[in-house]
Amino acid sequence: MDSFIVISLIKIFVVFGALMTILAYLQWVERKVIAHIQVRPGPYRVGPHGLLQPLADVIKLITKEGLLPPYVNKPLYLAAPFIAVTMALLSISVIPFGPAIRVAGYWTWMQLANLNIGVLFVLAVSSMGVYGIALAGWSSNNKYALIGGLRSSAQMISYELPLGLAIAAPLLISNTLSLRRLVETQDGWLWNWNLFHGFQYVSFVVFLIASFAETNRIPFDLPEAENELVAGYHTEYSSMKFAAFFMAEYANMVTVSCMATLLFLGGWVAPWPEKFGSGFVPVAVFAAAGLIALFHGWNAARRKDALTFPVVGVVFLAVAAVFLVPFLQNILLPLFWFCAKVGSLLFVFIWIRGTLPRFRYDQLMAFAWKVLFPVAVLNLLVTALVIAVIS
Amino acid sequence: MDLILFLAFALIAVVAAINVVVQRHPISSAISLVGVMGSLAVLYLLLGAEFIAAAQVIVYAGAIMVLFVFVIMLLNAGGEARAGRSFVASLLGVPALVALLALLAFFTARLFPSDAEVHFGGFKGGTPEAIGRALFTTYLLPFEITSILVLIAIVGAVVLARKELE
Amino acid sequence: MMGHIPLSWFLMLSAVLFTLGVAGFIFRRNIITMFMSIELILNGVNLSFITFAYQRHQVAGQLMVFFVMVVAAAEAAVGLAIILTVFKNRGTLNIDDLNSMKD
Amino acid sequence: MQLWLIPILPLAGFLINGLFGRRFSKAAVNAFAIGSVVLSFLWVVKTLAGLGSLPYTYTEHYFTWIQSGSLTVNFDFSVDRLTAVMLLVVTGVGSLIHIYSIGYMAHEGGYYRFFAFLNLFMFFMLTLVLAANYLVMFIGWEGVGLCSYLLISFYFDKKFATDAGNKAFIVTRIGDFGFSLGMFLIFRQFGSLSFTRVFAQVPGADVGMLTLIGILLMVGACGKSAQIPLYVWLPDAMAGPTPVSALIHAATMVTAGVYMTARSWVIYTHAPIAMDVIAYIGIATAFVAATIGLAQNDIKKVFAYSTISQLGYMFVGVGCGAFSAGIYHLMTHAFFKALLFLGSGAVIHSLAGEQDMRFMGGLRTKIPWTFWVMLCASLAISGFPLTAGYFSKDAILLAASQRAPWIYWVGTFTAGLTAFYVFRAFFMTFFGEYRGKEHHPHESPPVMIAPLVVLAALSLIGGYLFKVPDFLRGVFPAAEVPESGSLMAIASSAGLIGIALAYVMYVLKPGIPDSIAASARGLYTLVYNKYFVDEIYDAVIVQPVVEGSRVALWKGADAGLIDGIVNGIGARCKGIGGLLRLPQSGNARSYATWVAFGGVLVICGVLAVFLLLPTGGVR
Repeated sequence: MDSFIVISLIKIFVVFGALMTILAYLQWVERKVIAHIQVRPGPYRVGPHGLLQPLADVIKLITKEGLLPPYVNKPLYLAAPFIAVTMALLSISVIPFGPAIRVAGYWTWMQLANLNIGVLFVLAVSSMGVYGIALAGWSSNNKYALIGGLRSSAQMISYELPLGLAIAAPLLISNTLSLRRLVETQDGWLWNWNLFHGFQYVSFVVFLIASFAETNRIPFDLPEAENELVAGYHTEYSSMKFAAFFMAEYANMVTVSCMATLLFLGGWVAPWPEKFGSGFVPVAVFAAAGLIALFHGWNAARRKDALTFPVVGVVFLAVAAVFLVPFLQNILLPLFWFCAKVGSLLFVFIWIRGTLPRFRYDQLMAFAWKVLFPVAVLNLLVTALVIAVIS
Repeated sequence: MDLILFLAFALIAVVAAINVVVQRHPISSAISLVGVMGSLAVLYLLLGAEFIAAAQVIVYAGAIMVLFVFVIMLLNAGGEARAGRSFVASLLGVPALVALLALLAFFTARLFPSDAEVHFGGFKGGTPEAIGRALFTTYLLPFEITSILVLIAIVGAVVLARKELE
Repeated sequence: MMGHIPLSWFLMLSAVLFTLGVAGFIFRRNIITMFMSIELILNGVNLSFITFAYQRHQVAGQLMVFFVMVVAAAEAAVGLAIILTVFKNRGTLNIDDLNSMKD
Repeated sequence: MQLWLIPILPLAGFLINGLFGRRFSKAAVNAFAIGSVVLSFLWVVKTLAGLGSLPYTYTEHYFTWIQSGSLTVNFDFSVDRLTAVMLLVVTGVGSLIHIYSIGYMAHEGGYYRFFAFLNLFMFFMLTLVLAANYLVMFIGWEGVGLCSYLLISFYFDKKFATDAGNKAFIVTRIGDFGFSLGMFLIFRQFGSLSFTRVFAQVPGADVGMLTLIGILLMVGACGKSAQIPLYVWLPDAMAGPTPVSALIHAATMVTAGVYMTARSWVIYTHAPIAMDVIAYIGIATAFVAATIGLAQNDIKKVFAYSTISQLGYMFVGVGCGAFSAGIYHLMTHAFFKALLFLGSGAVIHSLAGEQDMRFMGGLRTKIPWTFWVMLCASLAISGFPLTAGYFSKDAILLAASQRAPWIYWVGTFTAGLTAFYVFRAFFMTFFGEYRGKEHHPHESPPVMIAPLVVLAALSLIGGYLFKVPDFLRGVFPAAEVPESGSLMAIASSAGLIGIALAYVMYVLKPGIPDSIAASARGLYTLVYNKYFVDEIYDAVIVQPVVEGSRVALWKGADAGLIDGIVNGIGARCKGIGGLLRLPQSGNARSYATWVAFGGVLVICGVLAVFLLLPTGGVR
């Protein structure tokens, strides 16, 4: 019992620390990717290739003055970012990153808490996330913020339905609500994944679109549409409170990417069994990355690169070497595949942001109710019918 | 452990419920009500109703209350004005409430002696599978009827909230 | 039996929530708050249902709660639509001002 | 054999004329109405020809009409020899009367309505006749009653017509009530209403129950066939158009009671008391109606009472076990009575609506065709040897002599009376001087005369043509009718004496009747006023009911009690409402408080119950 608590505490710290870092660097990645899409370098000043930019941002946000505007509803104004970030981080707790592993003689899962209704938990928590935004918009006593909050609540209620329906279809195929079992049913080959196994392309797409709306990302970022609403619901927020909203948004992105991975892409499962050599993919990837970095360091385009690229290359090679250590492989391989899948989805999020314009509000609603919802219902019906016929 | 959980969340529930009643602004009441529902969800988990707990959060806290908050924000009505209390309400209401609570408490204490106890895991019948099985076999007719009810509610809400056509 | 909770405590809590809901319904003037008080009452009753389901080891009580939720959702949709319409026509949410049925 | 076509054709005629007849020309109405009935007649002929000698009952099942518990009622039609006779009479005479109506109704309003109702009547009558169980028969039974009501009240703008319709409907309703009760008893006793099933079970059944059933059915027959004590509606029914009187109130509908009784012969042969009752009622009706007929001046009333009297004969025949004789007389009576009515209709038609015989006379030369056909009919009804009535009436009287001699003697005397009053009417109409107003009587159009001639022929030779007793020998048990020449001679001579007497009194010495009437003033007044039966009914039944309704039910129960209660409730409600208005503050929260308060009370009540219980709680 005690060891359970200790292990849980350790896991919480590890996951929380990693998540915070990832969230901070996700910001950097996003800026970089969009910058490259727009053919510009992006953050470049702080650290090599702006690698220390997140750190600088964090310091800036912490040290900034926390401005409390007059005429706000103080308790709610203060509670709103807290609610938002709490709900965003809460759902991470049930997401499994990998299978059970043995660390220092203890078997444990790479998951903070296992619920046999994990999917429902994630849905529940994400549905609570809207309060943070709505309350922020309302308590700011600012009409832009209020409109942002209204939009957000309407949008999230509307898109929760197709989201839930899209989730239901893979759940039907896997016949469980436990996130662990969900992954276990997709073990083996690529075509065992729910996406391919159950022909869930439609619900995957619906899920992705709805999760864009749920996370208020472009093209559904109506609640914070800069050119209409200044900054939407967080117009009146500054410093850490503003950072909290930011963090919540990125945490939500991570959550939905994790969910998509677990539901459709087989979670931490490799695309093909290890005996066919999937275990060497990370080594190859990191080694190749390291070699490329070394090559670029050799033919440095800029003066600084001659120093930084070889360092990065050596780090990559070291990571590749780590993946060769047999007893670490059990831990790292699932993690690698999980991160790879989640990372790809996050890249899609950023990619879309750099590509698509924003919807108009009525289009957004019409799209949810007249396109996405019927499609999701139809997909669920067909899936259920097929399952009923087959079994 | 169970006792601590119960006491903590019962306390939250009671305090939040009192807050629902005494808060002057509806949105504060609404947030407090969400608090009540959240803590009740935890208690439901304690009682082995895991699906209902999730549904409580998703449906009640996540959908119904969001709707309330949405409407409150949309109308942006201010706090309640302090007006003279209804004569009947204060004359009958307070004693009636006190009597109601006392009676309910008495009832409960009398009908359920303290030897009946609750501990987490004492009842495992509330899984989604069990609920679904009951819902689609024994309770299929009520289920279908509620679906019709919901359809009617959708139509009704649309008709009521629709803009008058010129 | 350390850590076990008397069943009646749940029912007491349910009674308290119910009574608070009734109190809110009686003493508040804002229709929306009154409406939320009804939800509070329903939640109090739901807790009783779940408790009885635990006591009887029957899933029926939980199903009742499920149905209550569905009905509450329908009720909220229609009720809020009515409130919107009332506000649109009367410009007030104060129940004491909505007394045109009196005369 | 598509029996259903027989009633459906008139129904189609009814629907077409009833729905669209208003826009049709008279020719179109004629085409549909008469065409449907004639087609129906032809279909009957074809069907019967196809069925041959009908050694057994031919049944057609259409659908299960009622299925409720042990009660199963099929919608079945069946044909046996009895039905065949009835079908031919109904459709044959019906067709002739339809044709006659073209001429008679030519100048009347509501032309299409008349024919629609007539067709509807044909539909119901044929349903009645074809029915294979009591309930389907009851449809027809009630339907013809309805049509009778509709057609008696045809001149609905005349009060006496609507009154007569109401009277007919209400009085026959009493009989129908008896029929219904009989039907219920049949179902209770035999578990079925189908003729074949019921009759198969009759031989073993309780005689008392059978007697009760028989008498109840007879009550129905009395209502429909205008027997004592329910005969009073028939004379008034003459308020309808004359073809209606001929078709419904002489030839077909009123014989439904006789038909139903004959149809139920199995029950009656096992219930001799019921049969006796029928015979007694029949002979009493025959005699009473004949005496009333002696003093009537309205030509249609004379024939109406004559009809009642002849129906009494049929009842005597049925009641004496001579079912085939009863049906035989039913058929011949249909011929000559329809002819009498139609002939009187022709007379009335030629006199522009005059019905009182005191204003007729000497029409022999003016409307010769009518004169001759009426002569045939009068001879037939008087039982003049070798006419149709001679055979059938003698068959009944012979059967009666077998049963009880006094019935024979009363019947024979009545036959004499019949001959007398019929020829009284005949002589008053056609002989002597014309006593009417300035008017030129004219012969009826050929379309009216032609059916009369057919019927006259049938009245004369129908007895030979259709030897009904022989035809029905297989259907009914053979009645042992002795070939007694002396009895037949007595019966025939009674008729001849009656004719002679009438000739003496109304042609040779027209003063005699008045002097007789003067010398026997009391008796004459009694007979002239139909024994004051209507007045007695009025005083004994109608007035008490009306007055009782007025005083006890209306003034007392309705106005006093019920209105008092209602008004009192209203007043109390108002008072209590005034009190209840006080808490109705229009304040939703106070309502909520009341609800909460009520909830507390309910819990208190439940708590009290629990505290009183010894166990003190739910386990």
